[in-house]
Amino acid sequence: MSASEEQAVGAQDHAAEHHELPFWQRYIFSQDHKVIGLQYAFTALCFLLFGFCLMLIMRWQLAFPGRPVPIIGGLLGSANAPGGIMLPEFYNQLGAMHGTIMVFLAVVPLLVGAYGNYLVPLQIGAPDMAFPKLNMASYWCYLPGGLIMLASFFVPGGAANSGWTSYPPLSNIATSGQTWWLVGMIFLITSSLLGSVNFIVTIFQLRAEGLDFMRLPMFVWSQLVTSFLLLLAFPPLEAAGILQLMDRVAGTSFFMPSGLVVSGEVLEVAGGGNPLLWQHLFWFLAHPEVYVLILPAMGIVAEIIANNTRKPLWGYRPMVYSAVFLGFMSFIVWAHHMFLTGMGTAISSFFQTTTMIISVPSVVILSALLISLWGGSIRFNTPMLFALAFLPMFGIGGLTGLPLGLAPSDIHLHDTYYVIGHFHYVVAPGTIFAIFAGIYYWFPKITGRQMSERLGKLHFWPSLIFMNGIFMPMFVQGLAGVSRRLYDGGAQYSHAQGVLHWNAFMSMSAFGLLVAQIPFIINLFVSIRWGVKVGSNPWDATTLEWVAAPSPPVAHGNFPELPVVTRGPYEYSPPESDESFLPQNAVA
Amino acid sequence: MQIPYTVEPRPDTGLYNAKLGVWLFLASEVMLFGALFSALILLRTGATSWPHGYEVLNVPLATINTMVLITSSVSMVMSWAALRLGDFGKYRKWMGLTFLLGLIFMVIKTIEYAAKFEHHLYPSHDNFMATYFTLTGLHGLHVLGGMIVIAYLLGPGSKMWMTEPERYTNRVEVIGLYWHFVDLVWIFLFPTLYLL
Amino acid sequence: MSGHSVEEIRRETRVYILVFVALAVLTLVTVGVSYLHLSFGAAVGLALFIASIKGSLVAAFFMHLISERRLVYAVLILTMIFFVALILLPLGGYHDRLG
Amino acid sequence: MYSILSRWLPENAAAHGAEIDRMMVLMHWLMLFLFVGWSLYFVYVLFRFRAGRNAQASYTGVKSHFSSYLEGGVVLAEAILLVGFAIPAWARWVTPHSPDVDALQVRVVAEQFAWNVHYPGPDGVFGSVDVNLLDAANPLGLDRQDPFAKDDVTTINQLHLPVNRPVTVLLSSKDVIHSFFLPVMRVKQDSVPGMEIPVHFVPVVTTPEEAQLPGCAANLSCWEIACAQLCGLGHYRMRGFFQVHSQADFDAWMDEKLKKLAPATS
Ligand code: HEA
Ligand code: HEA
Ligand code: CUA
Ligand SMILES: [Cu+2]
Repeated sequence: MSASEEQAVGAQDHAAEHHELPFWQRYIFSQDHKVIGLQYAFTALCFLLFGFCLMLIMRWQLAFPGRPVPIIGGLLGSANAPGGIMLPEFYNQLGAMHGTIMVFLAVVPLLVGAYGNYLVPLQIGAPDMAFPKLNMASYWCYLPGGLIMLASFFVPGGAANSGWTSYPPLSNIATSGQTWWLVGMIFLITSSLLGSVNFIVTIFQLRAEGLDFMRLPMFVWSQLVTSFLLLLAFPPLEAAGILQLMDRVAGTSFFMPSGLVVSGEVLEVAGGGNPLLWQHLFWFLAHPEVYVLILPAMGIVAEIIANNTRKPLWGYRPMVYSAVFLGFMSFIVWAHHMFLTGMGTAISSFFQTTTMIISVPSVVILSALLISLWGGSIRFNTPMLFALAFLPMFGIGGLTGLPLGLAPSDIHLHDTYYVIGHFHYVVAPGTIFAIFAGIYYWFPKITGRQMSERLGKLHFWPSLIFMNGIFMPMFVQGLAGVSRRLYDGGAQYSHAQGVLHWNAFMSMSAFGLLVAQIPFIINLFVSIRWGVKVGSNPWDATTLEWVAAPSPPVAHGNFPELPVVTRGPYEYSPPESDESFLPQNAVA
Repeated sequence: MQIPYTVEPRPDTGLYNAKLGVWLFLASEVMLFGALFSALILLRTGATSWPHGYEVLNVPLATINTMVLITSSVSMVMSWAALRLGDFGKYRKWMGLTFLLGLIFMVIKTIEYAAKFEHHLYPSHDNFMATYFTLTGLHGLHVLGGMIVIAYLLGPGSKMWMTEPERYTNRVEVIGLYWHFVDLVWIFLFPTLYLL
Repeated sequence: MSGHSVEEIRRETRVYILVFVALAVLTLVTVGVSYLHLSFGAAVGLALFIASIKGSLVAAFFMHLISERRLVYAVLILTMIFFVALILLPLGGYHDRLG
Repeated sequence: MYSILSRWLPENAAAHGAEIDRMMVLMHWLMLFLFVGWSLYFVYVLFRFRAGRNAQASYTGVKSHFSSYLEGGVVLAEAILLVGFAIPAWARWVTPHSPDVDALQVRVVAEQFAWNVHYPGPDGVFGSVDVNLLDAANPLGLDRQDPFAKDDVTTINQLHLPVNRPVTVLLSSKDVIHSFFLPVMRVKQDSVPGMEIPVHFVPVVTTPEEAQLPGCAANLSCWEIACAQLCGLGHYRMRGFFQVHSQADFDAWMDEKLKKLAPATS
């Protein structure tokens, strides 16, 4: 269709034109950011559930070492769990895959692939992402990457079993699942590069008229910073992945020092490599990656808090600057994961200092969010409950990062359950709660219907309790010195005896958490068809996705006409107006 | 609805979408090769012995290849200039030449590799050979990728010149930026691997 | 792009040829220097120095960075900072380690 | 706070341990202070500004600069902890014992899934090792032909040290990365293949009777070496024993070992 014809058609019913798209172009190989966002959302939620289930199997073993896994024990296969009793090899596979799946296949795809894709164009008043084809390609790199990871459970020796960190030489000599892991990662990295280029270009180039940077919603800012992190931090892991692939497939020794002796046999490799090289390259990604896990979550929470306190965010500018500074600093703290690899004073001082510095912007953002509550007229709907719970939960996770960031206290705490507790508080009751908050909040935008508040609260309260039930005792165990990644949860160790009884408690909480998700899953699917119908702006929000587009937004192009922005993102309860809120595109 | 700024630059950034996109992509490529250089430096610093590149590798052949790649960069910019002057015929000649030079580069590379294999020098031989094969191999893949895009632009992609000449010119500029970057990487690879 | 006159483009192409000549000469210089077998430090310094000049020429003229927009500069500066960190910090860790 | 944390922390039997524990305590005070302070505020605000009670939100919200002072305070506290405690403590931790003191040197070589301990013996010099001599009976590959090796004592999974004598553990690994963790010593150090990393500490408390082998094994009250880094399927059981003796007991133990050695070398 030529440009002039297009215009002629555009004047008529726009939607009619797109009904001609066959099913597979509309839903499978779609180039519409909204459909791609939903594809990401659905796939990633499945992975989230799957990652959780892997952990439940592990938690069974931790609570009751050596007892057959109930119900599914027989399905695990005799190579993994003869008689339903899990083998250590299998425990390690589950652990590595839980970490990998949660981080790379569930949470980041949800935050960036799903939320970012769906919301960024809508919030900046753009008809779509800048490169719709790349966007599609990004999803279609993600899915195979994920499937390769899943398939690796079925190769001889099973899936990768060297932790999500894949430290060589262990990962170099591991079974073939590790090769699959590496190939899967290369797919995922490609997907994320395509995505991040797309986001940055979209945010810089496609902002609606009048939407300058200090009028961007916090969520868009968080996506912008996140995209830069992904863009610049992932390639070094890709490089590391290529090197490890070479080590495993072509017999090189990038990570293999000379003179290795494995099970009494001298290893036949050239040697001369450096195992710490991998750690540098891995953490060069993986530290920024943890901020990829938290920044969009903070963005979601900021949107919801502004909306439900009915007042502007307090300290918008400091929050923006903090997010940018956080992103920048996150590139130069990575070796705080490596204090105990034999670091001298100079370099450890550098990394301790940067780590302490990077905690400051987090404190600023969190304080700003907390102070935003003051003077509000707070509505406690389900999205707000999850968003509020995020604050203290992230607080606990963040604060427990501090003793880890000081090298001397990290001596005792490194690689214990204290670390596991630290980061789960940030990612599970932190980020996952933000994800839940976002689902409840934007569901009406996607479907035109609201999710049930009653089921929502039934989801929230047990989840909050069980999350703490799982992760709080981890600090206790960590202080006692219980190492992570122990197949029997530390049952062999004397120093673990005093805190061992917590394992059963934590596992029970984990099973409780699973049960607590049932109302959510029911709510989600039932509301798609039977939820209460609502207007295009049920929360009386100000940002463009609510005020300039119908719910659901126009199939191709989002907006009936492109909005023109006249004011900041959070003009709630404006003093100079009688309205209770002013949409971003309201005429002055 | 049409996506804005696919052809004309956005006033405040001064860029059209694809140009910003390719620069971002190149930034990520800088980090990719940066990590590999970092690995090279670290391994060499820690190595008990490390051969001088010129003792093991074929410097004359690599010098020729450097020349080939530099020439291909010039032919690439020349093709873009021709296109901006509206001379599609000349553009095709320059771009065809670029493709050809890419091909020559790959052929020489193959000869080089074959010679190494003949002497039983594989990546597993030592870390010097490992870095040599990994870095030049990855660089070769980039050349190959560029050649595929060039072939597309000269072949089926060239139809766009008839309908949207500006956009087509932009595409050539963008692939040009990529191609020069690949040249730039080689400019650093060549001395670090072959001459030091 | 469309803003450039035919005259300007012609002038640019002459610059391209000059750059090409410079690159070719510098390539020969690096190769030539490598036959002098300088001390390792000097050889590295010189080789990287020449490579940087060549790289700058390519970036400045072929990639016309010299007349690029601020946003592109910003992206590249950011990248260079992290690039340097990625090279230097692991090396620093290597030199400042126990044992 | 120490009394709170120490409910869970293992006992401390090393000279530098108190310093680490103090850092942990100070840090947790800071964390607790921030968390409790914010939580009180949080709960109050949720109650005070709920929609039912406060129907009209305030556009400006908080005007005071209190939070800036608070943030300044956090920065200051972190800076003090960092510069005043963490960096000097780390510097002390990595500094070798002064050459004046007669530090005991022990090699510890990790492998999947055991700790090989190598004492230089009375001559104070480690005998040379060679990977080609490795076998089940000689997991270190010690070259007994080497004169320095004749008096070398080796054990598996048992680390015995005299009290109050500075010790330097020279840590290395045969295969993958392990992490040498002595909870009661506040010692943890990754053992990285291809590197030999020294760890310096001074045990100041002798292992109490009930934490000594063999009795402790039965009632699970031993002092132990734990492996803190995932190293394969046996990571969870890569457990060693660790005992601090009085100098006399240590000498007796060492003599015992040397006596056993004598027939083998003659
Ligand atoms: C989203 C993820 C996320 C986030 C945000 C963080 C944030 C931080 N992390 Fe964490 N970290 C991880 C994920 C994350 N981390 C993971 C996954 C690992 C382990 C990886 C592995 O080994 O497998 C890890 C490990 C890890 C280590 C290595 C530990 C070890 O292995 O020994 C260290 C050490 O410095 C560290 C430090 C920090 C610090 C200082 C912060 C700071 O940024 C935190 C700053 C925040 C605050 C200081 C909170 C402010 C609080 C308030 C203002 C009070 C509010 C109170 C109420 C609301 C009531 N982290
Ligand atoms: C984003 C990251 C993330 C998240 C969210 C989680 C979530 C959880 N993690 Fe995990 N974890 C890691 C990242 C994460 N983890 C990493 C990196 C490691 C280290 C691995 C290693 O050692 O290498 C680890 C390790 C780890 C361990 C330590 C294992 C060991 O050291 O041996 C444990 C132990 O309990 C654990 C438990 C849990 C639990 C109970 C949850 C729960 O919070 C999970 C809660 C999940 C849900 C509530 C999902 C609900 C899903 C739905 C509702 C979907 C609905 C679906 C549809 C509608 C289709 N994790
Ligand atoms: Cu050895 Cu874990
Ligand atoms: Cu980190």
